[in-house]
Amino acid sequence: MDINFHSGSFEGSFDLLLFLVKKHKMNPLDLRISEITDEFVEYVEKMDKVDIEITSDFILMASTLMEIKSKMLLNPSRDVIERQEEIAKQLYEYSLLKTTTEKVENFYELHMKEFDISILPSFSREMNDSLPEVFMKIINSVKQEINLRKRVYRITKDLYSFSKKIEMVKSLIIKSRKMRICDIIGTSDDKLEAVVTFVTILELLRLNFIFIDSEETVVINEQYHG
Amino acid sequence: MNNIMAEVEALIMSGHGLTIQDIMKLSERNRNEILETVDRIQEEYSHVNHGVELKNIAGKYSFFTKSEYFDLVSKIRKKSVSEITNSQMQVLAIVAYNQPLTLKDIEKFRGSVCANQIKELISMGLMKRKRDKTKKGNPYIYVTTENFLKALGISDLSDLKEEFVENTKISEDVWNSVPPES
Amino acid sequence: MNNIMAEVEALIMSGHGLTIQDIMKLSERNRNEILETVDRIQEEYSHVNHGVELKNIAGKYSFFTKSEYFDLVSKIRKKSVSEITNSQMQVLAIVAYNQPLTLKDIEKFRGSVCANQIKELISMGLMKRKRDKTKKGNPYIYVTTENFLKALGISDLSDLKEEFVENTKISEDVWNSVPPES
Repeated sequence: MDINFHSGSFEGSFDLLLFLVKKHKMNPLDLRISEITDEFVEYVEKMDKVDIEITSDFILMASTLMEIKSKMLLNPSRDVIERQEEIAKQLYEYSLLKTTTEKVENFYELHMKEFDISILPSFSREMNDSLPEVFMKIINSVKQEINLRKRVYRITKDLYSFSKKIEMVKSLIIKSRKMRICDIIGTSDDKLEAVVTFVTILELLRLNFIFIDSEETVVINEQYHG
Repeated sequence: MNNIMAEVEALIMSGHGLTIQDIMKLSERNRNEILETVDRIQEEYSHVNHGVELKNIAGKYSFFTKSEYFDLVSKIRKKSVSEITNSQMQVLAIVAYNQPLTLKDIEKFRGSVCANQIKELISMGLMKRKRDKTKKGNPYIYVTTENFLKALGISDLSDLKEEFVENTKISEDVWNSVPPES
Repeated sequence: MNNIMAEVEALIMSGHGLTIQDIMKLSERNRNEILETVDRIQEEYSHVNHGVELKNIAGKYSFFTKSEYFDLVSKIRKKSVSEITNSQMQVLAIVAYNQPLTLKDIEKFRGSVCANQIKELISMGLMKRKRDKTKKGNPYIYVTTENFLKALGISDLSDLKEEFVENTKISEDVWNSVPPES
């Protein structure tokens, strides 16, 4: 692997140092300065000397490395070893920061591309007494009725009074105590009246005058009527 | 190279009801490819190891949890349709069968105020408010949403709805005969 | 008899992030059964035929569309993007790795001031400031939030550390020799 000599390839001296350590398959904490100093210096010599602030950081590190290398070769004193260890520790921390930052960035960018999923439930056919099921039953009854009436289609100008209809349906139910929804709607003469009858059933349901049992039958609410 | 099954699955799972045309356009695939893929996905999810299934409701494809897991799933769904109150259900029924309706129409029909019920139904995504561009002043009108159909799991309400809306417009006189207070 | 894989799938798909405990309670199954099932589901959805996958984010399980379908899915779904700058990322990494840290600690690590970055990260909900009750004077300390895990889509902070150990092959000994304070 060749070093890319363009400026900006490395963010700072530790970046280059880390690159060389990895290239030589060293652990940052086991840094052996003598093995990488030459390459480091070679890089700094070929660097663009445009940004003084950045290049001075590299030059300072290069001179530190050269000094430690020469002392290591001549006389590896306790002091020099400690200086190498200090740089190793800093390099290790730098590598930790760099890798963790990369991880944070990668996870963030990946997760930005993921959308959460949420799925609606389907209703069970066996559901009893709950309102949607009641609603479904009414819908089905009305649908049956409509289909029935499709065949004998006629138009009427008659008006159906809602209040009259309520009284009519009420008395029907009081008389029989229990009726199939389609039978109630079946008392209507045309579609328009069927709608009014349907809404009447809704209204009586709302008033708790009646309830719907599991057989799609309208049952008078005995509690309500004493 | 993307996998067509995965593509269609990702689209349907993240969309809220897509037609075959929608999926064709989005994935830039032809009709046969999409139809075949939808079939394959439907078949796969029909397996007992899956708790969700791909359904076609009113021409739109969506995933739903299977009905046998309704009881289980409804434990986590706080605001599910099963928790709609009686009065909300009534408003919903009135709107479903007579839409579009103005607030005044709904209240006249019901015989009592229902602004609160409407607000909650809208927040649950079962109803929505639009402007009636055909009337002067563009008044607000209320209609049920696709979610409403989805929530009830019915695919064929549209036929019924047309019957009512087109053929049985309730005359003003009938409206007026609704008792103001029940 | 319900199928445990289907049950857990239905629950997670319809929930908005469920913990193992949530799933245990809802399905009335024991921990091992749920853990094993979640693993099996994760494995199944990792298959290329699937466009969604099961993820553990901050301890909560949810399904997400796979990132490779981002371009496709983003045609129908919008994601609000909050740009995080390089320097903010660095501060986040420092705090995530070594928390809790004081402002001084963070600046020492980074080698430069970062009060602004911290302020912005707190306002983004990715970090928070608390009092260290164990130290005298109760100094302020900084930690990452659950939102940070959610933003990264990871289950916990160990995801950041384990990956690092694996990639750079630093031995356990070296790892343990890392000084706790810089």
